[in-house]
Amino acid sequence: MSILVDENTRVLVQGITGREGRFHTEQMLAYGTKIVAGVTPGKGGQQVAGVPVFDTVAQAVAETSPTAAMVFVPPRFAADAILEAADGSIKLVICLTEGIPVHDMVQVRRYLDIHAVKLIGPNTPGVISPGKAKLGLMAGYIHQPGPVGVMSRSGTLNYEAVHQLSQRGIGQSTCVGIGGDPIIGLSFTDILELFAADDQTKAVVLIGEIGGNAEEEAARYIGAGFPKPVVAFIAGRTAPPGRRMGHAGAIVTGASGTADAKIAALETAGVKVVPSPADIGAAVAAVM
Amino acid sequence: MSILVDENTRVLVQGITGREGRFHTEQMLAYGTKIVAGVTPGKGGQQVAGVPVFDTVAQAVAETSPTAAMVFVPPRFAADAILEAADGSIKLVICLTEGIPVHDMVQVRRYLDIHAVKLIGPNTPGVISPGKAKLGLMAGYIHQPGPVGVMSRSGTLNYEAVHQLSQRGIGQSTCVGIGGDPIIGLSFTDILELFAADDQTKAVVLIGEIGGNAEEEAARYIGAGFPKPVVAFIAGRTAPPGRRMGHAGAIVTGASGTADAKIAALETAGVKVVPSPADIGAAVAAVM
Amino acid sequence: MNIHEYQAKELFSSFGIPIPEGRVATTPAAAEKIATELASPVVIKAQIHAGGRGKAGGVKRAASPEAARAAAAELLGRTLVTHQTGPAGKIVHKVLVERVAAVKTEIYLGITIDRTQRVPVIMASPAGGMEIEQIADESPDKIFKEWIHPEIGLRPFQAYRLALKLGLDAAETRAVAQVITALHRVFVDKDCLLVETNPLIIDNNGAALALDAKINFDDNGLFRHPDIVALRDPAEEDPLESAARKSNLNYVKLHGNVGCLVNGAGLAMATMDLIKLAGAEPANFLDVGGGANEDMIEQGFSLLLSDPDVNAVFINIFGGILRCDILARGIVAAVSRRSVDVPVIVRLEGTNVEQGREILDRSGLHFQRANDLAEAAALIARAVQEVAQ
Amino acid sequence: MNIHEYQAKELFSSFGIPIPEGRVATTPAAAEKIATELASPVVIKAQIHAGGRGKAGGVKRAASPEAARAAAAELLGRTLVTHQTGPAGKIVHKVLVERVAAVKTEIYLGITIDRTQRVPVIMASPAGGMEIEQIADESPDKIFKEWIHPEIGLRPFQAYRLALKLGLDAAETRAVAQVITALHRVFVDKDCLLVETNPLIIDNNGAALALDAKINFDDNGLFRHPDIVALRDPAEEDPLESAARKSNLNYVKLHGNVGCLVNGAGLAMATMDLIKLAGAEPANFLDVGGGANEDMIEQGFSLLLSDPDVNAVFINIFGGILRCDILARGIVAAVSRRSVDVPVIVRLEGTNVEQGREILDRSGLHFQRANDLAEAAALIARAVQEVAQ
Repeated sequence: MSILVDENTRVLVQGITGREGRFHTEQMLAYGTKIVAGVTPGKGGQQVAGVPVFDTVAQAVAETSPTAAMVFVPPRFAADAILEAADGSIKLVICLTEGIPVHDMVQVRRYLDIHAVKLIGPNTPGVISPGKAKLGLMAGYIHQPGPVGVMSRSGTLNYEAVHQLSQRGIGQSTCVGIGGDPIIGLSFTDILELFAADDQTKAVVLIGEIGGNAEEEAARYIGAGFPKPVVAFIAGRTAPPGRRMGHAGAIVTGASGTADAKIAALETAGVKVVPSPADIGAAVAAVM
Repeated sequence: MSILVDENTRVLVQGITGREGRFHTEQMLAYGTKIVAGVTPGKGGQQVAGVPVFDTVAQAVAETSPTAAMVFVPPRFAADAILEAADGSIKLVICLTEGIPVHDMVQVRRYLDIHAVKLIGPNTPGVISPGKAKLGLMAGYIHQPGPVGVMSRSGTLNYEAVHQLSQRGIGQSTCVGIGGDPIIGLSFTDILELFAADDQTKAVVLIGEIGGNAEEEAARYIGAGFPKPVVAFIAGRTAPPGRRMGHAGAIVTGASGTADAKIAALETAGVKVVPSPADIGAAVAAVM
Repeated sequence: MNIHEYQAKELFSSFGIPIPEGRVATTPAAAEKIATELASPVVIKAQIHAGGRGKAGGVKRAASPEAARAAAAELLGRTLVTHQTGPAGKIVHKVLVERVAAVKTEIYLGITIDRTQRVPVIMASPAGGMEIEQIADESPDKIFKEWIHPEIGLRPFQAYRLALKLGLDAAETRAVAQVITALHRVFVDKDCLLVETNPLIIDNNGAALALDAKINFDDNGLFRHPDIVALRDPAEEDPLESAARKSNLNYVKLHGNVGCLVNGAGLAMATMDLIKLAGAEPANFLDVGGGANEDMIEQGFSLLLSDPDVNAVFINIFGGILRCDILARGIVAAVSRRSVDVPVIVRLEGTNVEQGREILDRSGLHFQRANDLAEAAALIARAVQEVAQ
Repeated sequence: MNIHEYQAKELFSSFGIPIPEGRVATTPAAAEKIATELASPVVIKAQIHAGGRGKAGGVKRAASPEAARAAAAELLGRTLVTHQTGPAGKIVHKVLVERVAAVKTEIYLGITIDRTQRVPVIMASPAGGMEIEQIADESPDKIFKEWIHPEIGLRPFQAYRLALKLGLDAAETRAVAQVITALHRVFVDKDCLLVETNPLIIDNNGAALALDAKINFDDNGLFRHPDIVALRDPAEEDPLESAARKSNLNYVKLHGNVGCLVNGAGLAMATMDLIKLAGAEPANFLDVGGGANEDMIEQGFSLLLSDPDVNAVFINIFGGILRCDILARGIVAAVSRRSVDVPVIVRLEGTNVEQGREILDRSGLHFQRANDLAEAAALIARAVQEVAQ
């Protein structure tokens, strides 16, 4: 198995004619991802790497029946693109765009909840089920199919963890970047639920960072009986408090968002937390 | 049985200290309705006819656990009152207020749908299950317990129908005014579903009027196999087209909203439609 | 509440919707001056609260300022009868003088509340210039719709998706999408029941322009919009209906001779049906509403009596919110001020009915009491026959 | 983005929130003039982008215009160190001179996004004048909250319900509910991450008055608000950080000596952690982001080299959106413009890594290649030791 995406996922790329949309469409096609349509308003009728482009999601849905949408459009139009995908009854949306206003996301997230649409991101590298489908920006070659589920708030740290696993010959079931913004779609806890039910996944890597309380929530969920071993790393232990470190997510506010609080919560839940980002691979090898 | 309200319904009256709220609270108490609390901002701590008054719905809910709310507040505050009741997890709201802006009701209705709250009205005389509970403005004495469910868009026509039934010794299970506004809560169809499942109800009276298409929808539902006899009257056969006749609901627009279209649809569905409002009682007696 | 086309256009313009250059005139000289300033052929449009003005001769073209003056002279003061005015028509007090636009494409755009979906619906059609009912009849496949999700409002993708269906080029599509977004803001911000531009045109330069504008406001929302209330034109209203509105009564003048005073719109309509079935014609629709007080009842009853067409009155009250004692006091107050020389039939039932009957009985008013609707119908039939004799 | 208290107050005022009478001054003479005009005891408040000014001596009372002049003279040009400024402190360039209010009650009001509930949350406390963290620590039962339903926004009943918990009288409760509603409008209309007034006071007349105002805007929403962007005060920003922001780089100056250039905030933080574990201190946080182009990389690398504290550089890139070839070209461009006399450690992986390595290899730049993080850590430790010798 694997979670969220696989070889049957039919992908719609929103913003396919932009620089990044085009580049990554080619990369994903090369990986074997089934991209069935693209959307860019005003560019209907064109093709990108052989993929037909439509003006609206509604047209793309009518013609190509996609099951997942990827949003590559600029920040000021991204909320609208997510809503258009949801309006088109696409039940999984992966939004890669960074820099969407948080008030837009408040509205979007609520609308998606009401309409039972799953969102990954925004500000995520996407999702990959190695060997089956890549719906994201990650370099495909660093991944191998295998038994470890990987999830993180950070994109590049996710790659780092995967790279260390693959170097040791440990493959991945699905790797999910949940996104670094204050308001995102699926949380660590939501992904853990999916990994719990996935036969292929035998262990999970959680890459957290300071700010918010997604890691604390995940720790509570794991502590309540998550059936598989979990290895974690929390970035930002040495970040000075009160400074904004890139992700809106990484503002340390109050005790609950600190690296120490997160590490303590995870360790209490039985998670193996490694102190250095260089140690993730070794720690997973030890629990397999 | 009966539908929506009965002797166990615990009622919260919003706007209880106003002239109408106070008068009808006394009337409903006299009828035997279980009114457990009232709300008027700024009047918390007072009593109305022995009923404790709170400043907020939240306080009233915490202290008295109401199961239904009645909204008597003026039009410009009524939408807020309905939302406050819903926010207080009260799952049945009866809004008697006439004159609420329709854009307010668009928002309210959507919010109630999301949160699974049943609304009767606005601009309704309310609901009565004779002998059990009266949550409305209707004169209690014209009602008798019995086997006929009555529902209408108009308040006074509802009374008229009930009066004719009681004069003939035919009692009512529950009488519901669904409200005369363009956007209301439960529709004829929703009420029919409840009557269909209610043992006490053996026949239904539907009082419609020109405008909208609530009667056409009800006709479709009845035609699809409603298990009990239905008698109907449609007001406004002689209304000139294109004039606004009081209810925002009663604007005749296009063919679908005309009395003739509604009557035809109902008759096709097997409903006995009477031409004169004076004939309702007799027609019901004939089908019982 | 309705407003004039020129007022609706000014409102459109304040929301960023392009409208033709023009101004309103109340005299032929003013119309000539405007045409001179515009230095262009103009169109002169009668400003009355009714559609169908074009077919009724209420819209004229003028190639010169002199022709504009003549056209305005012809329209101002004239009574215009359209399919929406009723046979009495409406007097033209103002004309709108506008620069003639070069029409490339005509589009219909309208927003209203869809009662079935319970949300606003935006309708667009490439068959602009026709009535929407006519389009719906003749080419329903040419009406496109977008429903608004109230929890997020109109979104750009919807405006674009709708505009795209009109078969325009890319720039025109964007222009129309912008107009759709702005129209929706008018609709929501101003508590409208209907916002319409028909036609919205694309001119020779590819620009969108609202050649017509129609807005119907929700009376219930007017308390939020003093600016809109200020646009009310009393000249457009029936004097009796205006008087009724001031008393918060819902009154519509009709063409029969049996006046009726009823509580509740449904019962009022049913009462009209009953009068017709009894062989008479209602003189009016009058719903005194649930919240009526003594004063309002008095006003309402006086209103009926002041209508010279009325030669019988039927008071049909089923007390609920409106208590029968209040009704009775209002009737008595009205009667104490003026003589009543037409037969009055009263049917009273509901809340506080005993007190109400007692008050009427002691009032000295001569009336015929009906115990139910069947009796009332019989009494009306008799009264009408007597009057006819 | 942050703004000054006086700017936030002006914004509050434009949304109908009452603020004390006052103006901003940049000279002692101007402060004296304002105090004279106010004809009242005044409070002089240093305008810097940091909380904790009161405890740091940045807020002074003055009973006379002369005293106002003296207080302003003392504050203007002075470097203020609060718990939020860092040890370097901030120079005071402006003071706000305000009429002293008669405080009856102090209230805390704040709005932010609750990340767990994913909606805005409004917080109120009768323990005004204290930091919200301190209230949360010392009397959590005195913080009351209302969460906003995004599908309907803040509703009057919520503002009233929240205000009611503050233990005020009826008129004061209504006044505070109005301020809550207006604050929420600021929060939503202006794309804020935080809106706070602490304290909001009730004065001797029972009126509400925002004695303090703090707003933090969502940088991502600024494109909608040119009026807010215009309020930016460059004097409040670190010059290196400003330069970085202009290049769309996310740069934070720190106190160590190993400069680092990383893509992705998470990896950047992890890189800092790694540097610390290797026994060194990071000189900065620098996330070049996913959308970086050659220019941005060149700017970022130049920025590091221009920091005199930096005596080693670690470039840690895992290419995803940012392709390794683009990174390499940016580095090469920067190096071609200036000499590099500190050790540079490069760890490159991910999209187009082969091209990236090739470009760097042919660049003539002397650098040490790390094949993974463990190797990188070892190289950093060695570099730091060599520099220390």
